[in-house]
Amino acid sequence: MADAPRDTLFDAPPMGDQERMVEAMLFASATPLTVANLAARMPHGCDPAEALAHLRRRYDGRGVHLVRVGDAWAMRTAPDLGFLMRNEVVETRKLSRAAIETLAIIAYHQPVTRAEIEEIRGVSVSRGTVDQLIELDWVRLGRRKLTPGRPVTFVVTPEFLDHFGLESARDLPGVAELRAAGLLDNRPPPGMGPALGEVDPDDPPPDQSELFAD
Amino acid sequence: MADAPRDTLFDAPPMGDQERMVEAMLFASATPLTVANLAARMPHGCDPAEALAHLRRRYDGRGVHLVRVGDAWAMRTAPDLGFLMRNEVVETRKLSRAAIETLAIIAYHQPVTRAEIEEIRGVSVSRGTVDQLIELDWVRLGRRKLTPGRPVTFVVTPEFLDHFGLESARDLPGVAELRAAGLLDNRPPPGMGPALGEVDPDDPPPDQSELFAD
Amino acid sequence: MSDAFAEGPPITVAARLEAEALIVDVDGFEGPLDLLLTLSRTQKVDLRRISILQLAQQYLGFVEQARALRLELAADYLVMAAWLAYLKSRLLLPPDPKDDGPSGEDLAAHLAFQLERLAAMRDVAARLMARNRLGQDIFARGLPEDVTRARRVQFSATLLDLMQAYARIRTRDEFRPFVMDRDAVFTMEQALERMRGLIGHAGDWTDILTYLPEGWQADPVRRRSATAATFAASLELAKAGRVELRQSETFAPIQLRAREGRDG
Repeated sequence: MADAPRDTLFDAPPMGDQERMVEAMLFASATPLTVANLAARMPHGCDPAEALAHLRRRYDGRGVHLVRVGDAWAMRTAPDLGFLMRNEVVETRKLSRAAIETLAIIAYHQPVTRAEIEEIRGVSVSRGTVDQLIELDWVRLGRRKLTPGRPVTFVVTPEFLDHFGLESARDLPGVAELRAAGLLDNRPPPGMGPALGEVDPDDPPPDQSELFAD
Repeated sequence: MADAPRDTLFDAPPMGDQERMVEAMLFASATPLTVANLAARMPHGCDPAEALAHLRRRYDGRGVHLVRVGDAWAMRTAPDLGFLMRNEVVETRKLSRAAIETLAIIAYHQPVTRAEIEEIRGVSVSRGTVDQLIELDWVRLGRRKLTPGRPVTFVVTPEFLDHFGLESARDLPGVAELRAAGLLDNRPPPGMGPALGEVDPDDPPPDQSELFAD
Repeated sequence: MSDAFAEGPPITVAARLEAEALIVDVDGFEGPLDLLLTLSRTQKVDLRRISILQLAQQYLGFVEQARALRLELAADYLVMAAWLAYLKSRLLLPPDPKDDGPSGEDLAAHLAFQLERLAAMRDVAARLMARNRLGQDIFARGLPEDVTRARRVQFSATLLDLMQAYARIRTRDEFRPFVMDRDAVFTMEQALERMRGLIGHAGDWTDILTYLPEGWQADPVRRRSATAATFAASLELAKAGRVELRQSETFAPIQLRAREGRDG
């Protein structure tokens, strides 16, 4: 089946198979397909127009419809089920560098105070950054520190673990492990001198025991 | 219909309608959805698991199938029709032999540490190999091993299962035979002390802050 | 590898053909285990019934051949050769009753297991890659439904982003421009400054250690720095002809006195 039996002397496949073919093509295509588009991809002698007619009847009343768009065809979910697709439209934006760094520090050092985050990052952390992480449900308030001033601490949430596919924050690898696994970007940020984690290519990769020598 | 009849006092919709809903949601989504994902969007009292069973039978033998991917479900074109979708083929970077073998070892031996991968392949895992697999979303970090040193482990992801058309890691080709033949056992070399990557067992496992102090 | 040929003595066609019969292309192998697996195939038996003794012989022959051709073998190939030579002797000699280590048979069985396991992983890797794959043979919905109601902004970040962000922060210090942390360093300039002010009063021989500044004597780190700076400054002053230095014997205190006070 891997070879399309195009231009063979054999008969066209049975209509049931032609219907399957049209169904698969319309499903996988990002744009509506014309009869000519379909015919061009199908084995010689097929009749996509007839297959479309069968397919349209088959999907009649289902959760998905075969609809005509200009002179092309596409599959669309039934209009009455639109309410189910409400969550489908999510605009995905990348977290800002400040946010991802703050999140990383909280994950690696939790419970951690704002002052500690600022000390590690070396810059102040705006209120909005932590608020955003809390709103995303990735960070929550932990217990207060027993130090003077009793500052609040931040910890990561189960939603955070879920999003990042972690069983626990303890599963996050240390910097030495990151480097050994080649997960550190070798290009230094602009103006930062020698490359991060760059080593002599002849340097043998560290063995396991070195990996954990912190 | 614009308002989802959630939390109403009415009965759940008939199974035929539930099936349509599940069909529409799975159709609209390019990524697999879990029963919980489906239930969250359906009216109160629905049984998406049963609807899925009906739907799966309905698509049996069609050009598009309902497939299981780990805990989730997705609609996918039938494998025998791949030849029609040449236009849709996503060009993927060719994986190196080392990357392919590393992927197989992670899939069959998961959760597996880097040292174990190296022991099986007999060579060190080069930087970037695991990185590449993580970037492809086929491999992620698993739970740390409870052996001394608490090394990180690697496991395969639902995206891996989806990509290779596997319902679960139990469906990996030949996995039962390999297990029966003892080839998935972690067998330390005879006479060797602790296995590779293990350290002094008296050494207490480092706590989080020590682990990450680089 | 081609360089190795170029540097060696000229090789006759016959010798080269002979060498090729042994496939001495180490570059083609992913480590000694891979090479062993390839060599084991020439035995044409089930891996479970392979003769490890014969395999060790083949491997050692390969290494010999590579040496004769002056090919540079990576260290791990040589380590494996040494280990196989040892294994060979264990398999050939009667067991030493005083030795409680693993027997030659145990070691050979484990090597056979490793080879079988690697072969099995190779095999399943190939089977895995030959499966119908998403985006190649099986396809997802080409046009995920775009329903424009209830637009929600979702922020995304991957685990890789998170780990790289953390690594970036934690390694930032390693890569800042090199600056000495100066709070424990007493510079020679500071020592010179200090001593210039004091030597005018030093008509007699005095131990240079008495010139150490206040607060730099207790902490060993600070004391070391101040001592070094003071010593260097003393040499500098002696060179300028302003002081004389003496030391009665090795490791004895170094003493200093002003020349001006005496001469002038």
